[in-house]
Amino acid sequence: MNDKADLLTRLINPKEFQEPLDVSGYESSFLYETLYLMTQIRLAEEKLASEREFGTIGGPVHLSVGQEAMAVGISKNLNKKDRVFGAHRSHSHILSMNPDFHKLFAEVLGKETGFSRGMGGSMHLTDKKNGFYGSVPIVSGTVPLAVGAAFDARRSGTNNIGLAFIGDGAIEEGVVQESLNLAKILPSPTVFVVENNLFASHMNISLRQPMRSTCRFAEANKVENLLVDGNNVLEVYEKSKVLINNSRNDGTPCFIEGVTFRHYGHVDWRKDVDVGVDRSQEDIEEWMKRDPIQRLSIGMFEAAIISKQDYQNINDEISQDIISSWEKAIKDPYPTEDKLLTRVYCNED
Amino acid sequence: MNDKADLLTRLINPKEFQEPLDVSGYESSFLYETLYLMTQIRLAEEKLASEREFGTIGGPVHLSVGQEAMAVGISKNLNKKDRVFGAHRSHSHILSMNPDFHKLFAEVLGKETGFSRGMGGSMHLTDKKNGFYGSVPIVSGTVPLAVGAAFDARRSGTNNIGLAFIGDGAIEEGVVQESLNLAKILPSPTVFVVENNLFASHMNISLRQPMRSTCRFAEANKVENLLVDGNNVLEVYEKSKVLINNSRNDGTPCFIEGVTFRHYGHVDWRKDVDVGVDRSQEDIEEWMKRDPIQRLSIGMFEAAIISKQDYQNINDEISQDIISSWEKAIKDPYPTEDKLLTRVYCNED
Amino acid sequence: MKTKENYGSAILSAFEYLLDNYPEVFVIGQGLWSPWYVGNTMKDLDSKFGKDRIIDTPVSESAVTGLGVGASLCGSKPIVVHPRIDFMLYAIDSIVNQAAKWSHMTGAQSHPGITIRGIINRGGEQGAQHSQSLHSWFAHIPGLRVLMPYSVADARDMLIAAALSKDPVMYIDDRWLYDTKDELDPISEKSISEFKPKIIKYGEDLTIIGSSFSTKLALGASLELEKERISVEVIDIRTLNPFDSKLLIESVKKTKRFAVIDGGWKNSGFSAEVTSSIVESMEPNQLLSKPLRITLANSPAPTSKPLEDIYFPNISSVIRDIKANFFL
Amino acid sequence: MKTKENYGSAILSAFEYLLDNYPEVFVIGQGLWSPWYVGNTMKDLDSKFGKDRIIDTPVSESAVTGLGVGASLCGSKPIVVHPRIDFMLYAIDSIVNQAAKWSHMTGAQSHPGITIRGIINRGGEQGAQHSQSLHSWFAHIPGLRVLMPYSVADARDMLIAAALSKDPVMYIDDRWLYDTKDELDPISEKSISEFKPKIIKYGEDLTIIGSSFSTKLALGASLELEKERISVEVIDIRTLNPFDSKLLIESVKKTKRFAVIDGGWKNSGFSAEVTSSIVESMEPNQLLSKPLRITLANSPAPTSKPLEDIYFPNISSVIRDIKANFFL
Ligand SMILES: Cc1ncc(C[n+]2csc(CCOP(=O)(O)OP(=O)(O)O)c2C)c(N)n1
Ligand SMILES: Cc1ncc(C[n+]2csc(CCOP(=O)(O)OP(=O)(O)O)c2C)c(N)n1
Ligand SMILES: [Mg+2]
Ligand SMILES: [Mg+2]
Repeated sequence: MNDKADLLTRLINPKEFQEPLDVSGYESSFLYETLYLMTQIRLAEEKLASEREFGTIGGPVHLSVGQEAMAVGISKNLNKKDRVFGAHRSHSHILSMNPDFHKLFAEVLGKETGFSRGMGGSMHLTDKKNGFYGSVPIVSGTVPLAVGAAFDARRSGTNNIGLAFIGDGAIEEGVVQESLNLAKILPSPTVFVVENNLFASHMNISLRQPMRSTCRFAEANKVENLLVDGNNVLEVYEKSKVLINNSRNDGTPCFIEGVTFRHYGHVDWRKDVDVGVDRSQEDIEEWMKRDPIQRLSIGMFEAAIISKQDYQNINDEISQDIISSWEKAIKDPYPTEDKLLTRVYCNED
Repeated sequence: MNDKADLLTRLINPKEFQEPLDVSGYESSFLYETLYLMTQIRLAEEKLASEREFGTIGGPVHLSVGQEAMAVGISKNLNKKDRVFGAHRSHSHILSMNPDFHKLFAEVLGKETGFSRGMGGSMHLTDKKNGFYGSVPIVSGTVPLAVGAAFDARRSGTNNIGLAFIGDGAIEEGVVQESLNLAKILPSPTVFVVENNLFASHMNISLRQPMRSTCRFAEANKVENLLVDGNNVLEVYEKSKVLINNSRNDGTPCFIEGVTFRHYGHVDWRKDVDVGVDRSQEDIEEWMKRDPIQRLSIGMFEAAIISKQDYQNINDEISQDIISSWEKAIKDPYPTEDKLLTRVYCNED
Repeated sequence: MKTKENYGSAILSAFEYLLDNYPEVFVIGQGLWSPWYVGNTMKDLDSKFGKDRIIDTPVSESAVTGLGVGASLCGSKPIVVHPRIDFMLYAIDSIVNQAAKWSHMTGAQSHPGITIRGIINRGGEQGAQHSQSLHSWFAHIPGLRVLMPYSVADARDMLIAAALSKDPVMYIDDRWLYDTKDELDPISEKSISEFKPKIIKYGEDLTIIGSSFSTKLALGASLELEKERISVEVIDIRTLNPFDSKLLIESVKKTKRFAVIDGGWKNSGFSAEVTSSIVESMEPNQLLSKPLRITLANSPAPTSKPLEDIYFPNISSVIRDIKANFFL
Repeated sequence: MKTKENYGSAILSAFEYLLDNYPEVFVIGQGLWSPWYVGNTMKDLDSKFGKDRIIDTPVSESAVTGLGVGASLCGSKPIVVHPRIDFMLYAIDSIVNQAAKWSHMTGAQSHPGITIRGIINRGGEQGAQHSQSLHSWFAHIPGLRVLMPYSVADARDMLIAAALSKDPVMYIDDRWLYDTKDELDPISEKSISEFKPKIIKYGEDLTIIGSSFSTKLALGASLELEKERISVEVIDIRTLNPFDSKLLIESVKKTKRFAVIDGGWKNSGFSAEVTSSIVESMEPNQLLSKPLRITLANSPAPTSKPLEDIYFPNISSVIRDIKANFFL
């Protein structure tokens, strides 16, 4: 308990944990893929930010720039038969299971070729065959669904898990607390992943809860849990591996909380420092220094796994992909008008 | 933490804590009043049980026979300006604030002279001027209301508290968890009292939760809490006094859990041993030996504070009251038909 | 070979059929390990099919319902049981925001084939929070299917169809019907879209439309009116959402008068839907009389017996209201 | 002295008036310490009146709403703000099981004078869970008062009346109206029961009935129809529950034709209530034409722009539907 409290104190101080990651002991290919995926997510979201600012995107986008280590560190322990759920801020989650820029962009633009066939936009994403079951903007709405999906996995004799990405705000919804108990008592192999970015829209967690770590709710429900540096992709990966594998093998739930920070404001492209209560420009600048991609890339430079030039090439390659995916998506068709009514029911009538 | 676990182990074993209470150090008048009030509640509920069995009472009655120490031990720390809320099993709660048999009986019979003017019956009781704001059968329904009533008390500059009597089942509702956080963060001087009778209708708590004490939810929300022998009225009184007074003075919430047991089945007069999952005849018999009234009365006999004969006289006196109150209630009028519609709104139209 | 059933045992038969034939089916809800919680409708299912398929739960309606939605996305066919609709108010998000909208939001790539069984359990001086039938609410929500069986056969067959449907279905049964008896044909699976409104009694002078227990009132009243030579057609709605009013319109074009009985409140209730969907589909002069809605009184359910007696419509109040409206 | 206001600033004025004059008033809900959550309708209230009266909260709609109900029983006049009605689905128990029924259950000895402000915030490709206006649900529940201001004056005056009412009130405002402008008289308090349906434009050939943003559509369409010499009477409903249809019936007896526009879904929606309450109050031959309901399409709100454009009624779709129904 006290270890956790000490760790938390350090984690919420952005001046800590700014050093590059120690990559020793990892396969280069693993590191490379991890960096690649994180960079893909980052650049895709930067594209969304600028297109939203420009006005090409009509609906809101909730960006997870700065939080990529959570999605990527976790997803490296998942497979396509797992059942992952997200919320309003889930570009990173769906891309970490399948970095298909075109489908994401098409969806955000409301096109038939998007992840949700244009019916969902940024806040309602689905890619079932790659393990991403769905995200929706009602905060905590998918959490009990993940418990059910996990329960189904167990009932069907698989060792797949259900997983819910939630925020430090979502934990305040009663249904999340019910879900923890339910997952424990059934039991159901549900992985609760809290991306604790210390904010629920404009409100700092200290204004909403008596403590700044949410693991205590897992404790209360006797759910295995751990607190990690959410901007250290290797730590997220390693530590969550143990708990996720336990869940797979035992059919029981677990809870992984990573402390992280978003660079943008709650929604869209603005950094909105001034509208966040207890969110200062200074904090944001410090947090930029704990950037998860920078920490990994510099770690890899220092260990001479890739060169800066290599990394520049990766960035260029991804940027090219992004441009061509965007252009394709822009040209794609919208759902035809009949889809408004034909997708409501499963057409049994 | 470990002390609590040990205490819990003993508390859930009905063979423990059967001994008479040690009454030394208490004023005789206090003991006498306490015993009197507990006996009043007991005999009133026994009357309800038999009238319900007989068929005079048309609606369900949820009896708290065996649990009287909680209501009485707590209410001795309350005043009429406090704001108490209950649930489906709240005869003991309302009587502990105002032992008016006639109003209770009239209400249970649906009469205009009842606590709720015949509009509520056993499960919807109110007696605002004596501090009992209301009980309703939706499990946990009044819990956030108690937080609000407490918040109002604080806002108006009083040192009154809001109090919610809940069960070990109610704690499973998400809104209770939200309420704990809300009461803490505002803060609001809410007293959460859990009568942990180890059952939610037919289901033993061990089938519903990973642990048999609910204090852990208070811990998770950093709410002051304690676990008591819920069948020891003196302990309930003494220990809750400290926490309730803190709440009054600081405007903060607290949480008091007492382990207890109901002698009857979930609803009505049957003991229903066979329909409770994990509820055995043997357990019930052991629990009868931990009866809170017996433990107090024998303690008082042994300390020669009252004699058995005195106690018999008390019983007779109360029984007389009960009979006459019942007869009066039976003769009372029902609400007139217009009341169906005139009590929906506050008649502003 | 016909079998004798009542409404309650017919529901039990449906559960047994589903559990026997579909390993994907599981049932979850409060009281499922108790023999007295849901009448005889789930008796001994737990011992017969195991406590891992018949699952009793903590008092957590919201998460339990959401669990059903999530499991249904993965191939399970969960039936979530709420012993009272009143308790479901904690589960509204999972039903209305998640289940009802899931297919649409995901471009019809994934369907929550969950069945939510909500039981209407009222009367008996239980009062406002133990009485509600919010079928009108669920009828209002696109994406939900809402079935309310009146007949014994429907009680069985609709539950089976609901469980096998890929859409989220609210199956609402009424404890006041559990003793209704009938002889049933052996089970044969029907598609959920077959349960359209149905004429259960032919007549010429007036159409009375009901669903669930209200259909029983309609039928009871019509038999009385018949004695006075008033020929009544009775229609049982069966499916409230998606709602198909064709048959009602045809019937009213014939009888030229109609009344609706509904077990909910009047304002924006299903009785208003029935009324509106008829009047907006025919010229006014095709009606001989203004229509009539018979519903609960405009108040929460009272507990006091004399008030309860006037709160819920009954056969004689129905006859009284019909005679008054149609000057019969 | 008249002051210029728009719908949004009128709401802000109401808050200021209440907070200035009634120490019992406090406001609680998500986003109240953020300048962008609820438009300009609560701007700077927290700095003006203090963070102990303007309270931002954890993401816990259920407990926050219940808190309001409890505080209201004790003399506080809480206004609970939900920036979107969609989020309120977690708070339904406190609204429908507790607040709406409390007076009745307690024999009218205690009244939860809570105001729940639910904002309709839709469009902008936000989709199914960020679009709903479930006013029909709340209209269905006895014990609730449901107000939906269309005019700038009502936006202000209804909020004041709601806060001062001893009954639980749902005050529902629509962000699509925030820019509507008007000149207002100084504030004078009105009783909540004064906000009856109101004729906002006189006419002879057709009555169009709306509430909130739908009234704006009704008015817009009526002005277009006027150009074609079709004289339209427009009625703004204002109070959906308790619902008083007298004025509507009088109007329709005169015009003999009516249409209802409603921002909810059709099935068992408030448009059905309006339709039914009119047709059941007059002989069929008093109407020249069958009535018309104009509502949302029967689907969850889509996100894709072209689908959004056909999902929500607009002035030209209203005119098209009216012409088709009434052969105008
Ligand atoms: C039920 C519900 N309540 C409120 C909101 C408004 N809202 C959208 S995102 C958000 C903050 C969520 O915070 P958190 O869970 O920490 O996620 P983050 O935005 O930090 O990723 C809120 C309150 C909502 N969408 N749904
Ligand atoms: C919301 C809701 N869900 C379910 C029920 C059915 N129910 C009535 S009492 C009860 C058990 C409550 O258990 P607990 O809180 O421990 O109280 P106890 O009966 O032991 O006093 C249940 C589940 C209900 N009344 N309300
Ligand atoms: Mg957050
Ligand atoms: Mg209990």
